[in-house]
Amino acid sequence: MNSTPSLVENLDRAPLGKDEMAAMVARDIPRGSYVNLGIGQPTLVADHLPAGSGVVLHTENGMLNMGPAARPGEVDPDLTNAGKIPVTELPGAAYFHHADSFAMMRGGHLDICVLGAFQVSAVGDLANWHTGARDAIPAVGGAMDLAIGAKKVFVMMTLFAKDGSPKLVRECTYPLTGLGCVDRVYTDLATFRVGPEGATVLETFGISYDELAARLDVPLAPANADRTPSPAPHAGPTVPSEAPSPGH
Amino acid sequence: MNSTPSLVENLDRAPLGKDEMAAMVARDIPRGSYVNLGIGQPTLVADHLPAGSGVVLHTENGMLNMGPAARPGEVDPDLTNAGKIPVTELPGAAYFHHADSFAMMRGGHLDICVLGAFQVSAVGDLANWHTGARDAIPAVGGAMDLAIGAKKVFVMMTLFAKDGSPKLVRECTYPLTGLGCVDRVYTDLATFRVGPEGATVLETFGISYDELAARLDVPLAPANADRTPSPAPHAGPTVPSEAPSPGH
Amino acid sequence: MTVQVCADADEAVAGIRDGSTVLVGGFGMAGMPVELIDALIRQGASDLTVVSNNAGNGDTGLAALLAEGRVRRIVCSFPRQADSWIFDRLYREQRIELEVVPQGTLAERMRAAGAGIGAFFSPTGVGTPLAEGKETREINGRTYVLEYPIKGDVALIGAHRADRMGNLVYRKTARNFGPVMATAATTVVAQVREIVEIGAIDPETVVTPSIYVDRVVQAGAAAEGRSA
Amino acid sequence: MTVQVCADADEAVAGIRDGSTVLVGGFGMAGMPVELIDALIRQGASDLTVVSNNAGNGDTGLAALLAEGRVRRIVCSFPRQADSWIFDRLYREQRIELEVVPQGTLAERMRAAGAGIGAFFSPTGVGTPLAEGKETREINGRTYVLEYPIKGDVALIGAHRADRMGNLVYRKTARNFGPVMATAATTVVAQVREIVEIGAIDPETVVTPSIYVDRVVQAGAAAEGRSA
Repeated sequence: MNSTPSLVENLDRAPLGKDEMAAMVARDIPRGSYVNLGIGQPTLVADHLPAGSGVVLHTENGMLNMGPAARPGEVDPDLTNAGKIPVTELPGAAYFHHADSFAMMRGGHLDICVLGAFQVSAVGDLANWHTGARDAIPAVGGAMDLAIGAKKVFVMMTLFAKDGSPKLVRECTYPLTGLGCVDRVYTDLATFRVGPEGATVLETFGISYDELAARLDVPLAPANADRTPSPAPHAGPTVPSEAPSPGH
Repeated sequence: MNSTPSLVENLDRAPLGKDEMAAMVARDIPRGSYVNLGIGQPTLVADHLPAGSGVVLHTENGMLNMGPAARPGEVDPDLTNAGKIPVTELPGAAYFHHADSFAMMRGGHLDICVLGAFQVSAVGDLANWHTGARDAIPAVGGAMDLAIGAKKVFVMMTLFAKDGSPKLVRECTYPLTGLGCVDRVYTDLATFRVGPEGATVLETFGISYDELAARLDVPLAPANADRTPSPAPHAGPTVPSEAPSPGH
Repeated sequence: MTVQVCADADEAVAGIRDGSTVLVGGFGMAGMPVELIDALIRQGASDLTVVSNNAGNGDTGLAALLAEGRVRRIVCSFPRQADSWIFDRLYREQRIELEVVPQGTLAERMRAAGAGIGAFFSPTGVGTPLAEGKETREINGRTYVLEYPIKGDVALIGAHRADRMGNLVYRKTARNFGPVMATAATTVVAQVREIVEIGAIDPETVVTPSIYVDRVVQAGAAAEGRSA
Repeated sequence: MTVQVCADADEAVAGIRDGSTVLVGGFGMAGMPVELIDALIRQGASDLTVVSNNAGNGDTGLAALLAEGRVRRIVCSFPRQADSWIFDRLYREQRIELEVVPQGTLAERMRAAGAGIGAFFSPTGVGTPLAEGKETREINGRTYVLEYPIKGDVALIGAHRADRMGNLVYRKTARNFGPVMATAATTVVAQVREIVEIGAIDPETVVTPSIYVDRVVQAGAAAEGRSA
């Protein structure tokens, strides 16, 4: 933990937009990493990897060294990403079948995967496949395999849902994707380290640490502080009225 | 069972030599079969497959449609069979790695494999990897995988060991390779069907059925007879003195 | 046994029985054996269990098979898509059974069927609703869930090229489930773009060896056949 | 992470620790990474567990490593060969431990390690001495034995060609254990005949994708290096 820089509070900055969050994730991907970017927002991370980063992108449907989305005229129906969007191939690519592709994930060979989420708990549980709504049609895709497979799992999400409920939670109320699998959470308002020791705030954007702690019903600690996460009471959440608990 | 022809006793023929046994096995391999020939004598079967049989040979070290042994000048150290002997490649061949090669075996995709044996029991147990001698170094190779994997397992062996002991036995005394896995046994003196119903004699060479039954301590039946295998007494073997029970 | 090179897709799907489990290749449209599915619709087998990554898109292919009421049960990882309205409707009307399987577990369960593995312990899905009721075990400090093989009576897959022995190569990410499904079904039928002579495919590049393939048909053969 | 293109075999095997489990590719001499083994002999690591199909042939390569007394334990399918005299002597003198594993189980246990499978039920070896003491289970009327992964600290493999990213292709039956071992070890070192530029290997034909490969060295590089 001591190698992590201390908490940075960027009080003068506005909350991050999607692209700024993606840039934040990209900054933390070491050169030469093998990375899977989940469908949706995580795909934006690719645009922020510096030229010559040597980062190799994996797509679950059987490819390493995937290139950017295909431009009009480049579209090949045999070459898509996990979101079924036409993509391109970079020199040094490799194709393989689904069992090999998921063996690569499950076997812990990917350095990092970046996923979206409905909820992440302080210990790193992930919920990102099902809202729990009774009439929803369940569809998991490769989310559970990715969640438990990559060496590091980064989540990219807004910190509060549209209804104002926090998405970094004490315990996930949505159906789980994986237990204790998330390492980092990148949000519009702050970045966190999560895991067995609980949630640590690494950086804030347009909000102070104390304000953040007040809006979340999660024991938090600032990065590299000499204190462990503050034991927030389990009953009687301190969540302010504008952030109702997730209902569904 | 009724599709099998009745017992043929070739009293006028000499016991079969290695090549005649191999020809007998080859005769029973349907056109277009995918076949693995074990190292040693079973390799001879390839020489007796008729031209245009369409039989495709598998070698455990990762190849389908293996060709004959390499002639001098054709030797490629990257291309050998399971016995590490340089071989050749036929048009339509395919290479694959060891996990895929044994998945092919274990998954039941090979039609037939032909193996040598120390002992086969009437119910089809196979012992072909270890003599049980205390100072022998155990070495199994792919024998156990082949024994349980192929759709049909043919064994090719002399009926009696050099010391005169029968190799078709009531119960194997050597360490087993597989349980109930052998379907047919081709020997110099007779061919047998073995399995849950016991041993059935299909054809004899230079010996009568009755003489054969007298020399083996195994309940036998002639092919397509209206009787089940004769219940030979389990204790007090009827083996004549020239065929001692296997000792080691 | 020797591969059957079929004159058209109807010949390729002949004999599929009511109640069969049919593995259907493809990830979205890439690798989807559209002509074989269309032929299966004409062929008439019903009460099917379909194993495929998705549950049909739009109104054609797998979606059309579902719309005909021929599928009793679907096993897939990702049924819900923007254009999966036919499945959605059948599911909400409780006219189709659904088993959702994580995508990698789906692939590995078919691989297990093809490789003669009786069951395997996977870390995927532990602690989630998809592992409920399944046997779990801790091995070396990690928890795993026991998963069983998925075997098909028939696999319908799309590939790029076949030789006349049945060796297959695929193209780019259209490879996806094809090679795995080809190992996991009793009868494997491949729709390909091109059938070439034996020896025309480099043995180093074969992805699905001929041993796994029972029937091949060139895409477009059916249409040509019917117009003749 | 980015592959390390090594100047010679000594650099390629640097850092292997005493007590390591080393997966060694090859089936007989085909695919055997002879120069890496020679470099490992020079490197000095001892108390090794070696996992390989055979237990050394003649007096060179793996046999020479054994002769140096550097291997505590060997896991293989077929130790006894006409020219395995060094292993034979060590075994009879009880100076080396032996675990005999059926060849397909050996491959599958390494595949399991590489694929994150905690254990699997195999039909191979049931009822034989090699299954004694192992957990068995009947599944769908067939008996299986439970097998656990074999993971290496290091894999030393031989391949035909690498690109500078670490993608590998093999040649003919020299492919054998290489691709499986490459998935099953923490550090994977490949000896190749040729290193080519990125993009020079057709992505459809890659057998071991770059993600699995940590170090590559061109065969002959060591000899050239030492003679310089």
